Order: sequence, then structure tokens, then C-alpha cells
Amino acid sequence: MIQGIPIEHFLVVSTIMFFIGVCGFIIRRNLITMLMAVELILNSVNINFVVFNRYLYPDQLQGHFFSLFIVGIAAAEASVAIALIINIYRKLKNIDVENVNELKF
Amino acid sequence: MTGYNYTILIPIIPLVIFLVTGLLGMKWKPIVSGLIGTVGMGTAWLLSIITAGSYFFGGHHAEGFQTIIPFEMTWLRFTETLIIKMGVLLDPISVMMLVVVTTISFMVHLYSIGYMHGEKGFQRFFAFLSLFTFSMLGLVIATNIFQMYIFWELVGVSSFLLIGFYYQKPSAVAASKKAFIVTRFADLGFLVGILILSYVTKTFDFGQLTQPGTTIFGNAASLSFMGVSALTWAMTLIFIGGAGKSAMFPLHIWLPDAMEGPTPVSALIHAATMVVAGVYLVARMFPVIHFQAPAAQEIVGYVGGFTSLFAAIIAITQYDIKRVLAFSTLSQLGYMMLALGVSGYGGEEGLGYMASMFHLFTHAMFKALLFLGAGSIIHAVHSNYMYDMGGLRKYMPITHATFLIACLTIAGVPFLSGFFSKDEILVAALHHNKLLFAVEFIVAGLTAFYMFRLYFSVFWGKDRHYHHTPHESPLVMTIPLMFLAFASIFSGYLPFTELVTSDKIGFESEMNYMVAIPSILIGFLGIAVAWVLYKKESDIPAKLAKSWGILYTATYNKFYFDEIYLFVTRKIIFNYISRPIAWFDRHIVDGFMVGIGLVTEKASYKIKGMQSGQLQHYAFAFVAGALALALFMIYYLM
Amino acid sequence: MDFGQFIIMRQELLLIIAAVVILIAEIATSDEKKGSIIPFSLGLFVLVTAVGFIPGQEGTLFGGAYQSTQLTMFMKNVLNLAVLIVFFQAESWLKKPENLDKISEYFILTISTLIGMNFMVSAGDFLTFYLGLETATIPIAGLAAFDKYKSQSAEAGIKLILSSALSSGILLFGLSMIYGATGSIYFADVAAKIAPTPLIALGFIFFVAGMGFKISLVPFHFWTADVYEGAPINVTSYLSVVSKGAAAFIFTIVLFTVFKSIVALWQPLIYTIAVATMTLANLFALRQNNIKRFLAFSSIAQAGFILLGILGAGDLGMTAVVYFVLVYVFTNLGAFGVVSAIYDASGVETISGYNGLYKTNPNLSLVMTLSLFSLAGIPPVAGFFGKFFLFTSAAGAGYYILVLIAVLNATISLYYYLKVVKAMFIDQNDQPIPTFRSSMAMRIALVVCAVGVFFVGFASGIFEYIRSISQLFLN
Amino acid sequence: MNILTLLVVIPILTIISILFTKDLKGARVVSAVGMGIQLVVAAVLLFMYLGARQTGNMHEMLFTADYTWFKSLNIHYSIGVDGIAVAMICLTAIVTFAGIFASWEMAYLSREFFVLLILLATAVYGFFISLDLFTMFLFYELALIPMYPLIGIWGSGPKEKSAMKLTLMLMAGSALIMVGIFGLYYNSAPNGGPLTFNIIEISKIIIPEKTQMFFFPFAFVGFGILGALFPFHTWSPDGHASAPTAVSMLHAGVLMKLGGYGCFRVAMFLMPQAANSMAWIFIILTSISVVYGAFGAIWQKDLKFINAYSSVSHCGLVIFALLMMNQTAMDGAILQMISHGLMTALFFALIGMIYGRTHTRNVTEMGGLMKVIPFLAVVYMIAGFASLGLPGLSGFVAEMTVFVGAFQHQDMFHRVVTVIACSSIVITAVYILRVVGMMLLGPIKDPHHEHLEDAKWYEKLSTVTLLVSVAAVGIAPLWLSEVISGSLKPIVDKLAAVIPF
Repeated sequence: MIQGIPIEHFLVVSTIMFFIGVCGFIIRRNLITMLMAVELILNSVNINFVVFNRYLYPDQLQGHFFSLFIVGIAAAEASVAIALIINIYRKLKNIDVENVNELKF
Repeated sequence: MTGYNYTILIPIIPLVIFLVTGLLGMKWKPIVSGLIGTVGMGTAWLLSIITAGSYFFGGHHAEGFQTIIPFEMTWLRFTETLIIKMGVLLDPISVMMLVVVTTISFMVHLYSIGYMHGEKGFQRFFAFLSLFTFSMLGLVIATNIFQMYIFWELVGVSSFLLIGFYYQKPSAVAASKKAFIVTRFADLGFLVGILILSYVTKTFDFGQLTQPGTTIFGNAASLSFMGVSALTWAMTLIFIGGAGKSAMFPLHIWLPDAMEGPTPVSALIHAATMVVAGVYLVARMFPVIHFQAPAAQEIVGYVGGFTSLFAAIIAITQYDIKRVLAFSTLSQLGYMMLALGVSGYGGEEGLGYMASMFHLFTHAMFKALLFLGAGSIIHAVHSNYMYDMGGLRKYMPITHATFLIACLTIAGVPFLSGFFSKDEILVAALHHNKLLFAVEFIVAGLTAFYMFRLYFSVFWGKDRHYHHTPHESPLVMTIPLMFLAFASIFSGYLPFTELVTSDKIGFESEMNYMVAIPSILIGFLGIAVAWVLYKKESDIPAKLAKSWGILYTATYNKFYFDEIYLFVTRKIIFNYISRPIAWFDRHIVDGFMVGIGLVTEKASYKIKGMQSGQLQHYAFAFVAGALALALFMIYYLM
Repeated sequence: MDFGQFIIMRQELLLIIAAVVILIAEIATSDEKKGSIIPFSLGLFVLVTAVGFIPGQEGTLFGGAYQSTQLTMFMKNVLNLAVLIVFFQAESWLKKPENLDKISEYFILTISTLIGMNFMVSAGDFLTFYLGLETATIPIAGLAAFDKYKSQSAEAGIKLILSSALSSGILLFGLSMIYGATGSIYFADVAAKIAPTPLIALGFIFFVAGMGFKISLVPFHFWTADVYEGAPINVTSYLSVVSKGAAAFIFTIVLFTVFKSIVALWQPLIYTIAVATMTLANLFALRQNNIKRFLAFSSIAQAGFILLGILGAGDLGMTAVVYFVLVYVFTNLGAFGVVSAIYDASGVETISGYNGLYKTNPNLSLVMTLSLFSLAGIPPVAGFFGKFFLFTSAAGAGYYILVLIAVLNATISLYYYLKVVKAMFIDQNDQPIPTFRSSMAMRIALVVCAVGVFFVGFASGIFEYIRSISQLFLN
Repeated sequence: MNILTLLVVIPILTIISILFTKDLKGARVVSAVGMGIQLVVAAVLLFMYLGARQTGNMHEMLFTADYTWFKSLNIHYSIGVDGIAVAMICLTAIVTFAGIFASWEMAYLSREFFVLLILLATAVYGFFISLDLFTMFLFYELALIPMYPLIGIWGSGPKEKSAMKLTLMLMAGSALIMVGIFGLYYNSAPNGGPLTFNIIEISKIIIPEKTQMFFFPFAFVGFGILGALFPFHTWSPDGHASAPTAVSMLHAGVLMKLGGYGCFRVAMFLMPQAANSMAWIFIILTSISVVYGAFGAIWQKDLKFINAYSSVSHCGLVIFALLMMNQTAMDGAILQMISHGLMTALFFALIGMIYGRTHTRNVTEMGGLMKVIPFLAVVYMIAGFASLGLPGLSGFVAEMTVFVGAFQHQDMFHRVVTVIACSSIVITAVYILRVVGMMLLGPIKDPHHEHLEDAKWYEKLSTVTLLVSVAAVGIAPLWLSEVISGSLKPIVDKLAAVIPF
């Protein structure tokens, strides 16, 4: 529709983004990078919402609105997360997730 | 049928005495208990005599004696027909037993006042005696087999209590335990027998069971288990019960040990009354056994015969006078059983039955006498062993005389009671089974021998060095002796053939000289041998014993039956059944339950690595879990 | 515009007002008088809670994005009550000097999350639901890291925020699929169009994963124990009761309304998760010595039990879940209250540290025992009734074997609850926790819990009321 | 107030009063008074019951009352008793009364002890009067849980472990019961209409056989665990060995009866067909437990272990008899419950008292106690006789009713196992006499035992109460047996109606 790009392409992209995000979250040791991975996931969701809305249900705006809210909340989440990461940095002097394992078993 | 209502008092009196002396006895002087007991028993004795008199001689009995039930109440109801009742049943054998039990019990009570004088637990002794008497009387007058079983058990317990009277003596405790457990084992047979019988007939009632021509056995023949008919099973099992109490081989082992009890107890329980309960039981069930389970009757006969021989042989070698008497009791009980085993039903055919009851009666008198005499001796000498005795005739004339009478009676010397009853048994055996007759004939000789071996070693022979000179027992002890001696002599003249018969109808019986004369002869032979060997102290017996070697040792050790039983109980039951079960329970069953807990706990430690504290591990589990669930859902549920 | 209609969301509005008032109070009070914010906030919240119980009006707002029914109002009241108890229990902790400058933060953050939860419970579409969910989650991360100077607290915060970010990402991914398949985010529209297609199934799984995170179901539960242990006790209790309760409410509502037509599809799924949750949590709980961590696993196991009620998929199931959460509020807060009181007084938070507690502090031990028995489902306390009705619900759907597994799990759980009881009553201790007297507020809270644990079960009226409003809601 | 409700209210009031007492003296007096009143109420109930039956009130349950509790689930507080329940209530009252006096000198945390003990009793009363499966289950679990602190706090030996094992095993049993109860509940209205937990209502319908076959094992084994069904009995030796006197008394005397009672009232009564088809499995298990328990007891040295194994044997006989499913055998089963309850309580009371003096429970370390503590020794001996089935004491009546009833079964298999079960009377005699012989008779082994004090008044009161009950049942069993079998009739009729004989 949009310049002849079929919906599948968007969805493939969003799915790839999602899994990159998930893998990044699982693999990367840096807390900030992990946060970024989460942002990837959220953005893949945004793509989904927008694309579904645009392609399948063009007569309403639910998807668009949803993605807007997601963007907003992602920002809030990121700010709190970064605040906590700073807190961790103060304690550990690094932000390597492997070191955050005092609580276990 | 009224007029016999007072008979209920006969068992009630000892019960009341038991309760009163048992609960309050501690508060009184000991002698009070003794007096109450004796007076009470005297009353019961009188009542029994009156009952017997009016029952046997109080009317016309041409068509047989009636069975009278003056009192009966329901005690426990299982089903519509299976009801345990408590009641009083009067028929010839029960009336006869009433007399036997109350007589002996009365005598023993009286005797015990002297014998137990100054013992600790004097009241307890009398309480137990009353308990026993109550139980025994209840057993005798039972109207149904379950009532009999109930009192049977009570008798067992009172026997336990009395054997273990000297409860601080380990041997007495062991003996009482043994007696109880062995008879208990036999009672299991009795119980199962009752169960089978009640299953087949749907009744416990003696009246219905033993009625001639009854139809309650209907299709009983068709019921069988392992190829043997149900009633044969039932009767054999019931006989096992009887055999336990009457100490038939191989359940005899408890009786010799039971002599650990005070001697009056031995006289009352282990000679005259309780041990004949088995015989009484078989007699009570006689019509059923005879008609419905002839195979069981055969067993009765052979077991009786074997026991009498076996016990007589052992008796020869024993030195403890009470044990000699105990084995003699075994032997005599074997006689009675054998007589029942060879008996027919009705009239002359039922001679064995009559003879058995007759012998039961006379045996009760002379065996009680023997025991009480032995008690008197022990009282004087303070030892049970023959080698501690000798020449006592000078010191204890009354005891000596009465003991001699008893020995003569048991040896079957003519015109004493034992002669008549034993003779009838031999006749009955001769008619039915030559083998058993032969056995009994030999036993008659052996009996005479071992009794006089005992008699001579105790009253003749060399004077021992006594700690203090033996003296005659007090009057309270010798009166019973004299009374029983009197009974031993004359009870043979009671017209038993007319009174106590298998079908309750009297018959005439003649002395069978073909049997009587040889048996007299063999009796005298036995006495003569004993005279030669034991009248004067000599080393012949010892030499003889040596020459028999292993056989003697085996006999002296009662053919090692105690050891076999010990092996079975200690080794097999304790070590090879109970211990493994206890182990199995602790380690396998419980171990399994505990194991579940342990495995859970182990698992809990094993999986702790899952909660590694690594955020990324969690995330991986999160995603992997979600994907696994998605796959599970999409592939399996859609 | 008719502003009168906003009365429908009065509970949320009241909370917002309360939060704002506390903020203003914070600004208005001088540094020396910060302590007085505590009684002020407590009083305010008592008021809010009380007002919540005034019967309200049903209705929808924002074109169906917000709905208020008797049931949701009741749920909110339960949550309010729980938060009230938590506040009372937090009083003595907040009074500590190191927390003096953060008092209002605690209240405001907590009330914020509560607002989020209220919206979540009242959600009529996935957007409101999502907003509520996030509002309810993000501030909690701040609360978890409340003890600024404790590394454990910081760790709890970071673990919570990152896990929750991931989980909400996955949840959203699922929601986007459901949106793609049905074309709507409104519950009512989605429910009408839902069908057992792979896309919806996938979306549904991701939704369950996201919710599973909040309710802490296996395998989405791993954060729970760490965060519960690291966070301050009064935050943990809040997390374990209020946050979990609210999530359970909305999870039940969504499953029972939106995904009603694919019930055959999700029942086996929930079954599996329930078994895994109960079993794994119990196995972990067995060997815990830190009482907070122990209660964390216990609360995971309890979540497994809640799933049994959900399996009932009907008004009985709804009733059972709501009732159980109500019971759970009193029960778990009773336990946490005691833990908190002891921690405040002596700093002990290990089970072995509780040895001999009964000798020195009998009343606390009794409240703890009562709560633990209620957690284990022992009559006659409320936990028994709560569990029984959950099981009734599952059995009604034919899941007898699951009920058996659940009750056996309850037996295992009894083992570790009894271990605590044993520590308090049986084990000897040379240096037991000294006798102390906890603050008035704490005592009030504990008494309320004890009374609740004792009487909620017997009071069949409560159950019947929930049943009636559930029936209203579902029909 | 309904007299049955009174049975629950009195103990609760007693508990509350105990909370207001200061020390041991107050607590025990209050408990004794409370349980004394309870005993009187139980006796009154018995006479009221007999009176009602005499006047021809032939309802299955008497003194019924019904209050709706959870209306939407149709849960009621529904109470009523038949002869069996009345008998069990009397048993409970007697044992509890004796138990209070047996723990007269419980100095450590005495108030808590009495509270828990009476709480246990309360639950037991509640269980027996319940007609509603829900309340029944509630009381059932309520009765189990005080065992943990009671054993754990006041016990001896490896008390925590034993208490835990006992509690967990019994709770696992109640897990099974719960499944059974749900099965009954959801099948209680086959023709529509409201589901019900009411036993009487459920008994009126016939649950499909397949359903029965599924739920019967749950309910039966669940209750069976408390009834010490082999192989789930292992909580019993440990638990009893560690428990304090009064707790052992109540637990073995009363609580284990809940198992047997439940087996029959819930599992068999409501699911007769399944009971019939599956009986053989459990008959084998129970006949094993009868013999096995007795053999197990022979080897033990600890008095309490001996008694615990003996309980396994005796309780096995209860379930064994129940499974024979005829009136006589079931009558015997109930009698056996009562008899065992009284007997075993007496035993445990005595063991506790002897232990309190000799400080050992190992029979091999004692001897000749008859001489030093004649009262206790004599009572122990009588209890032993009761246990081995001496006529005139309760054990005999019960066992004989069981054996005779079981042997009337038409099937050869049942009769053969009956004979096997019978053999336990010999084995019982062996272990009882072994103990009596070693411990009470013979010379005094330990010189420390030469100057022991004989029973105090409260100990005498405790033991004599039980002893008199044992003897009363044993001497005049007819009325009790009639009360029970009268109430069994409707149950047996129902069994007979659905089971093709």
C-alpha cells in the first residue's frame, strides 16, 4: 500500500527487531545495552501496532494511539531504569549485569 | 423348667468373692479373705451337691435325663440366630462337673488356708482362686459354645495369674507366659472351629447342635476346604482348642512348667479341673464329632493315646515330684481323650464316653489328692525334688496314708475308684481299636511304676538330712486330704453307667474280666518293679538309666520339646518373622515415606541453581518458557 | 461535557487527590517536622479507604476504556484495605532516621502504583490495561530500591525494572498480535472476534507471559524471590499482596471475559503453569532461611493456587479468586507484619533467628502462626476457606487430579510453614529476640490482620456478596 | 441450643476460660471442669438418644439441626447423630476427660497445652456430629493440626521429626479426602438441582459406578491413612512414641477413629458399589496390617512403639471389618473402634505414668514393677488383657463380633482372610505377655526403681475412668451393640440394595 510494500515485510522486520531485542537482553552484559534491547522490543511492537492499524484497520486509530502511549511509557521506564543503573554504578563502580547477583538461590 | 434357679448362684458366689476380695482384700487381715473364700466355696459346693442330688436322683429317668436350662440371658447378639447367651445348662455331664469343680475347689480353698499361711499376697491368691472357680463353673454350665469359649478364656487367664503367683520368680513368670500363649494358640483353633461351625449351622446353641437327628447340618457335607469337609475342619479345630487346655501332645509343653504355681493351684487347675476342660469340651460336642466328623474323632483317639504313652514314659525319669504328677496328669488326660475317641453313641456303644467322664471324675479326686499330698510334703521339706526326700512316712503319717491311697487308686488297684474307671476305658478301647488298647495297657503298667517310684522314693528309702525335722501338716490341710482319699476310694462305686452317658439314657454294664485281670496284673507288675528299684536306696536306677543312654537323656529332657518350642518362638517367630518385619517396617515402608521427603528435599537443593541471581538467566527462562508454552499450545492444542 | 460522570472513577480520583495532597504537605512541612507526614498520610488514607466503601455507581467512561462495576469496586476496596494495612505496618520503619527525608516519597510512590492498579482493574480496553500496568510497575522499582544505601535494595530495583521492561515488551508484542487479529483493543470487541487461530494463540501466550510476570508464575517468576528479598520489607509485603492481587484480578477478568471463547485452549495451559508453579515454588521454599525469600516462594506457590480458581472459568472461579485474594491480604500481611515488626526491632530476618520467639514475644508468634496456618490452608482460619473454594472451582471444571496435586503441594507447603512454627515454638535459642513492644500502628495492623484471618472465613456473607457481584459482572 | 452444638460450644468456652487463667493450677482445673461437663453432656446425649429410639423415633439421624452457611455452594452447618456417632462422642468424652487428668502435672507451657488438647477434642466432636462433608472435612483437618505443636513442643525423643512426619502424612491423606469430597459434591445431583455436601442427601442417590470407582480410592485411602492402613501407618509408631501422654491418648484413642469412621461414613456409605468391587484390595492390605502390626510389636522394646504397632493391628481390624460389609462385621468394627479407643488410651496413660517414674520406656530396662507400683501395674495388666481379647473386657466383644461377622461372608476368600486376621489374637498375646512379663513381673532390675511412688489420685481417676469403661463395654456389651447395629441397619440396607450378593 505504502509504495507497494506488503504488510509481511513490516511484520518480518518487526519480528526480527523483537528477537534482536530479546537476544540482546539476554546476551549483552551492559545494563544500558540491555535497556536498549528493551527499547528495540518496544519499537517492534510499535511497528506492529502501526502497521496493523494502517494496513488492516485503516478506518480507526487504536493502533496508532497505542504506539504513542508505548513511546511515552518507554521513556518513563527508561528514566527510572537509568536512575537505578546509576544507583548500581555507585555501588559496584560498573554496570555489568553479571555483577548484580548478590541475591540468589 | 423351674426349681433349679438357685444354680445360678453357684458361679455367682465365687464371682462376688473375687470382686470383694480383689478390690477390698488389701484392707483386711489376710485370713478374712481365706475364710470368706472357703465359706463361699463351701456354700457353692453344698448347692452343687443339692443340684446333683435332685438332678440325678430326684426323679424317674427311664427315657433319659432332661437338659434343663434354668437361666439364660442374651449377652451379645451377632445376627438373628447367632447369639451369645449367658445361661446355666444342666445335663448329666455339667452337673457332674459342677460337683467335681466345687468339691475340688472347696478342698483346695480349705487346704490353702494352711498351705499359703503367711505368704505375701494371701488375699490375692484367694481372689484368683475364686476367679478361677467362677470361670470354670461358667465354662461347665455353658449353654452355648460361645459362652464356653468366653469362660474358656477366663479360665486361661486365671490359670496364668495363678501359675505366675510368685511373680518375682522368673521361672514362674516364664511358665505362666508359656501356659497362656500355648493355650491361646490352641484357643485360636477353638475360635476358628466355632466360626466354621457357626457358619455352617448358624447357631452356637448346644441344644441345637447336639440334638440327635438335628437338621441344622443340612448341606454341611457339601462344604469343604482343601478336600476336607467343613465340619471335620471345625471339629478338629475345636479339638485343638481342647487339646491345648488339656495339654494333649504336642501342646502339652505348658503343663509341666505350670507346676511353678503354688501347689494348691496345681491341684485345682492343673490336675483336676481346668485341664479336663478339653475333655469336657469334646464330650460336650460329642454328638457332632461322632456323627458329623468321624475323622476328627479318630484324631481325638490317637492323640489321646499317644499323649498318654508319651507322658507316662517321661514321667518315669523326672525327679521333681510335681512334674511327675504333671506328666501323670497328661497321661491320664490322654486316657480320657482316647476314651472319647473310641466311643460310639448311645447305650453300650457309648461306653467310651461314659468311661471318659467316669475317669474324669475319679481322676479329679485322686489327682487332687496326690497334688495336695505333694503340697503337704513340699510344705514340710521345702523342696520339690525326690532326691531331697526319703523316709517321710515316719514324719507325716496322714499324708503318707492318703498319698498311698491315691497311688494305689491311680495304679488301678482293684476296688478303688481308679480301677473301675480305667477298666471301662480299656474295655471301650478294646472294642474299637486294638492298637490303642495295647498302648493303654502298657501305660497302665507304666503308671503304676512311676507312681510307686515316686511313692517309694519319698516315703521310704533313706532318711535325708533335713534342715529341720519335717512335721505333719496342720489339720486344715489334712482334712482335705482325708476327704479326697475317701472320695478316691469310694467314688468308683457311683453308678456312672446310669447317670452320665452319651445319649443321657442309662445302661447296665458288666465288669469285663478279660480286660480287668490283665490290667490288674500289669498294675501290680509296675508296683513290684518300683518296689525293687526304689524301696531301698540303691544304684540300680542310676545304672539302668546309664544303660539306656541317649534314650534316657532324651526322655529326661522331655524329648526336647521345650527346646523345639523355644526354637520356634525365639528363633523363628522372634528372629525370623518379627525382627525382619520390624526392620522392614522401619526401613522399607517407613523408609519409603521418609524417602519421599528426602527426595523432595534433595530435589530442592538440586534445583537451586535455577535461581542463579543472574538477571539474564531469568530473562532466558522467561522467553524460553513463553516460547515453549506457545509451541505446546499451537502444536498440541490446535 | 458532563463532569458528573467522573464520579464513576471516584476511587482513582480520590487516590490522585491524596497523592497530590501528600505532595503538597511534603512541600509545606519543614525538615524537622517531616515525621508528622506519617500520621497525616495514614489519616488521609483511612479516609480514602473508608470513602471507597460507600456504594458507588456502575458505568463506563472514555467510550468503554474505563469500566466500573460492583466487582471492580470491591476489588479496589480490597486493594485499598491492603495498602492501608501496609501503611500502618510501615509506620515504624518510616520513622527511622534514615528514612525521614523520604517519607512522602514512599506514600506517593505507593499511591501511584495503587492508582495504576485501580485503572488496570477497571480497564475496558488493552490500552488502559497497559497504562495501568505500567503505572503500577515502574514506581515499584523505585520503591524496591528505596534503601538507597543497601546494595541489595539497588539490586532488587534494577532486577525488577529490567525484568518488568522485558515482560511488558513481550506482553505488548502479544497485544499487538491480538490487535492485528481482531482489529480492536476494546475488551468487548476483542471478545467478540476472538477465535482459536495461531496468531491469537501466540498473542495470548505472550499476554500470559506478561501477566505471569506480575503474578509471578513459573517460569516467569524468577525475579520475585530476589526482589522480595532485596526490597525493604514493607515494599515486599506491598509487592506480594497488592501488586500480585491486582494482577490476579485483571488476569482473571481478562481470561473470563476477553478470552472466554477459547477457554478450551487456555485451560490446559493454565493447568500446566499451575502445576509447575506450585511444585517449583514449594521446592524452592523448602530450603530458604531468609524469611522474606521464604515468603516470596510461598507467595509464588499461592499464585499457583490462584490459577486453580481461574481454571474454574465461571462465576465460582471469579468468586474464588477474589475471595482468596481478600483472604490473602489479611494472611500474608499478617505474616509480613510480624516479619517487619521483628526486623524493625531487632534486625533479624532469618528463620533460624526466630528460634524461641514464643518465649519472648508470644503475641507476635501467635499472629505469625495464625497467618502461616492460613497460608497453608488449615482450618478454621480463612486460608482454608479460600483454598477450599479455589479447589471447588477447579474440581467443578473436572480437574480432580490437579486438585490432588494442589493439595499435596499444600501439604509440602505445610512442611515449610511448620518449620517456621517450629522455630518459634520448639527450637531453643540462647539469644532469642528480646521482648519488645511494637508501635501502636503496627499493633493495630496486626490485630486487623488476625481478626481478618480469623473471621473472613466464617463470614459466609462476604463470600456470598462476592459471588453475587461476580455473577453480575460476568453476565 | 441444640445439644450437639453444645458439644462444640462447651470445649470452645473451656478454651476461652483457660486463656484467662494464670498458671497450671487454674488451667487444669478449668479443663477438668469443662471436660467433666462435656462428659456429662455426652452421657445426657446418650440417654436422650436411647430415649428417643425407645419412643420409636426411627429417623436415621437424631437431634438434627441445619443452618445454611455458604448458600451459593449449598454448604450447611448440618448436624445430627445416629447411634454410632453417639457412641464415638461418648468415647471422645471419656478419653478426653481421662487425658486431662493424665496431664495434671504438665508444668511446661501448661495453658497452651490444655488449649491445644481441648481444641483437638473440639474438632473431634465437630467431626462426629457433622452431616455435611464440608464441615466434616473442616473439623477433620482442624483435629489434625494441633498434633504438630502438641508433639513438637511437649513431646520427647525425636519429637520434631515425628511430629512433622505425622502431620504431613495425615495432611497428605486429607488431600486425598478432599478429592473424594469434591467428587461426591459434583456428582450429588445427577438429575439437576443444587449440588450438596450433605451426607444424607448424597446417600439417597446412586452415583454412577464408574465415578464411584474413581473417587472411592481417594476417600478411602485418605481416611485410611489416619486409620493406620498398611502401608501408610508409619506415622503412628513415631508419632505416638514422641507424643506426650495425653496426646497419645487422644490421638490413638480418638483421632485414629476419625479415619475408620470416615472410611465408612463417607467412602463406603456413599460409594457402595465401588466399595464392593475394590474391597478385596483393601481387605488384603488390612489383613496384612492386622498380622503385621502384631508381629511388628513383638520385636519392639519401647513401650510406646509396642502400643503403636498394636494400634496398627487393631485399627487394621476396624477397616478389615468394615470392608466385610455385613451388619455384624461392621457392628464389630465400630465396637472395635470404641474398644481400641478406650484400651489404647488407657495404655498410653499408663505408659506415661510409668515413664514419669522410671524415666525409661525400654522394657528391657524395667522389671518387677508390680512390687513397687502395684496399682499401675495391675491396671496395665488388665489393659493388656483387654488388648489381647480377654472376655469381660471390651476387646473381646469387639474382636469376636468382627470375626463372627466376617466369617459369615459368603465368599471363601473373605473367610480365609478372617482366619488369618484371627491369628492376631495369639500374636497379641505374645507381645502383651512379653511386656507384662519383662516389665511388671520378675525381680526388680534397676535398683533405682525400688522406691517409686504409686499412682496419685488424679492418675487413679484417669485410669479408673478408662478401666471402668473398658470393663463396662466388656461385661454388658448388648446395649452398645444394639445401639450401633440399629444405626447400621439403614447403611447395610443401602449396601445390600446396590451390591449384588
